[in-house]
Amino acid sequence: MNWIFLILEIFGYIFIGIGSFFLLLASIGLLRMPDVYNRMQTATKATTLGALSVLFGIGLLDLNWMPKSLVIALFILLTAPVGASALARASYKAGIALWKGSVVDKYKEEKEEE
Amino acid sequence: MDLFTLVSLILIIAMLIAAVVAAEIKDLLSAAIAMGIVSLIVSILFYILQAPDVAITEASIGAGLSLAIMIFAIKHTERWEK
Amino acid sequence: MIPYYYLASVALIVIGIYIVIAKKNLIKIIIGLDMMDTGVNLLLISIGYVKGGTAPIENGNYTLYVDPIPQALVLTAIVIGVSVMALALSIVIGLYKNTGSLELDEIRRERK
Amino acid sequence: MKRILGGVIAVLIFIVLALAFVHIPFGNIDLAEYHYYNPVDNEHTQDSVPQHYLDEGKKETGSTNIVTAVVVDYRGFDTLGEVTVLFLASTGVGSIMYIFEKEKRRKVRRANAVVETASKLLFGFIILFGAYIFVHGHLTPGGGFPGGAVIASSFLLLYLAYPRFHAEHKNLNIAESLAGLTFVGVGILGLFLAGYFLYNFLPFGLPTYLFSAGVIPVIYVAVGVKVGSELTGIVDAMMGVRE
Repeated sequence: MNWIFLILEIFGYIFIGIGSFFLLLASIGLLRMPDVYNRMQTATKATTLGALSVLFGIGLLDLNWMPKSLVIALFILLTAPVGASALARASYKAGIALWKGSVVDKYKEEKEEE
Repeated sequence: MDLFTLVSLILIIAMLIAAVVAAEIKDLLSAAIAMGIVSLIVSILFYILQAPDVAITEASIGAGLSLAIMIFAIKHTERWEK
Repeated sequence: MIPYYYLASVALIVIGIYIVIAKKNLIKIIIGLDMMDTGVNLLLISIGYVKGGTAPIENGNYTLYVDPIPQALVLTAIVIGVSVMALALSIVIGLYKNTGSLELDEIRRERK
Repeated sequence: MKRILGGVIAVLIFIVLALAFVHIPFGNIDLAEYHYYNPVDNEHTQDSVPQHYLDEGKKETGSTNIVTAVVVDYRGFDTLGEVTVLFLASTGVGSIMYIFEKEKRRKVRRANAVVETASKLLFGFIILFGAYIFVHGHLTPGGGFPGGAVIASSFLLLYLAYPRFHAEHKNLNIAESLAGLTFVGVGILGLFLAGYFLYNFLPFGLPTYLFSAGVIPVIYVAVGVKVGSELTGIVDAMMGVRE
């Protein structure tokens, strides 16, 4: 039954490669994006996917690590969006303006409706 | 130059840049955050130097609690250095 | 070979000393003291490092370990450092509430 | 003027310290090569202190993690002193901040609903992680000091998410006093049972199991609770929110 582990290892490396690619995209986006909110969006969305993929790949490489890496993935899934939303809200309240090309400002609309 | 030296040198250069920023910037909030970055990089260096106990302690205290305490203190006083 | 870890931690200590000497803002001075603390911790840990050694947790496979004594020293020193820093910051907040300033010159002028 | 003076002094100190430390070899130390001078017998013994801890630590204390063995067992008295310093600093912060708390009330602004829900969900897990760190202090990296810091950071999360949240000082005091009493009580029990303060009088058990290493887990749990409650008290005092 050695070939099952070989296939698992290959899939694990494929997942790690996908994850590293998304992390690379996230860091390029961090440099390219024009304002805080766009940067935060790349830094959270792409990083969450990349980190989850890398963790799943590591779990496939050695099946003993699978529960641990799944738990770590669950906590990244729980904490990263919350932190990003808190940061975005704080920077909006601190008065950082949107980029001039932005067209949607849901937060402001909601404020005006109240 | 092996991997140990390379990673250590990159981290040390980033740490010293953050330390100089914390020394020279006029905004005390930015200085406190730069100090947190120094603590975080030092905790990674502790991990590289095979001290995981100290690395956990430094990451949770130096980069978490001490930064929060300093930000509370800045909130009670004023933000800009004259 | 240059021991760059020692030089980096000495540089941290020296930047802390420079802040304490040259700056007049009290919170900046406390940041400098914290930086000196961090530098001394890094110096102690890097002196205890042994090339090729692992962390001093015995799991049967390794025989070469790093020095455990500096790690035990630094482990407690970090916690003491943050609590002493909080004490110093609370004293600074007290000074600010009484004199209305964080700069050493103005506080000294206030006393006269 | 002061900046130039400070810069010159800093460069001079850097040169002196660098010249002093450049002669210490980095990473090439053989721990068995240190010769320990024994003043009682007036001779140099072959066994150095760190090598002795590494060789005999598992046998003498039962702890797998040698750093924990040094912190709690070989230098347990030192740890008691450190915890006392921490207690004094926490008391000082509380008593200084108490003077100003009546004057200025912080403007309370509600946090985001996302943050509130997530912090309610994560608070228990973070407490559990801190407890895991200090219960397994003798087996894995970690111990009482980082575990207490993680617990205090979980309370910091609650403080940030709920501005009206306020930890009861009475409960914090009770937890801290009980932890301190446990530490000192275990030490005095060792004094009665074996003749040494902080003697490791419980059976060691099998190494790498949770219930091993005698009194080390008991003391580390006490240290963890004490550090956690004290750092929570410091955060509470520095936050300065009263209703």
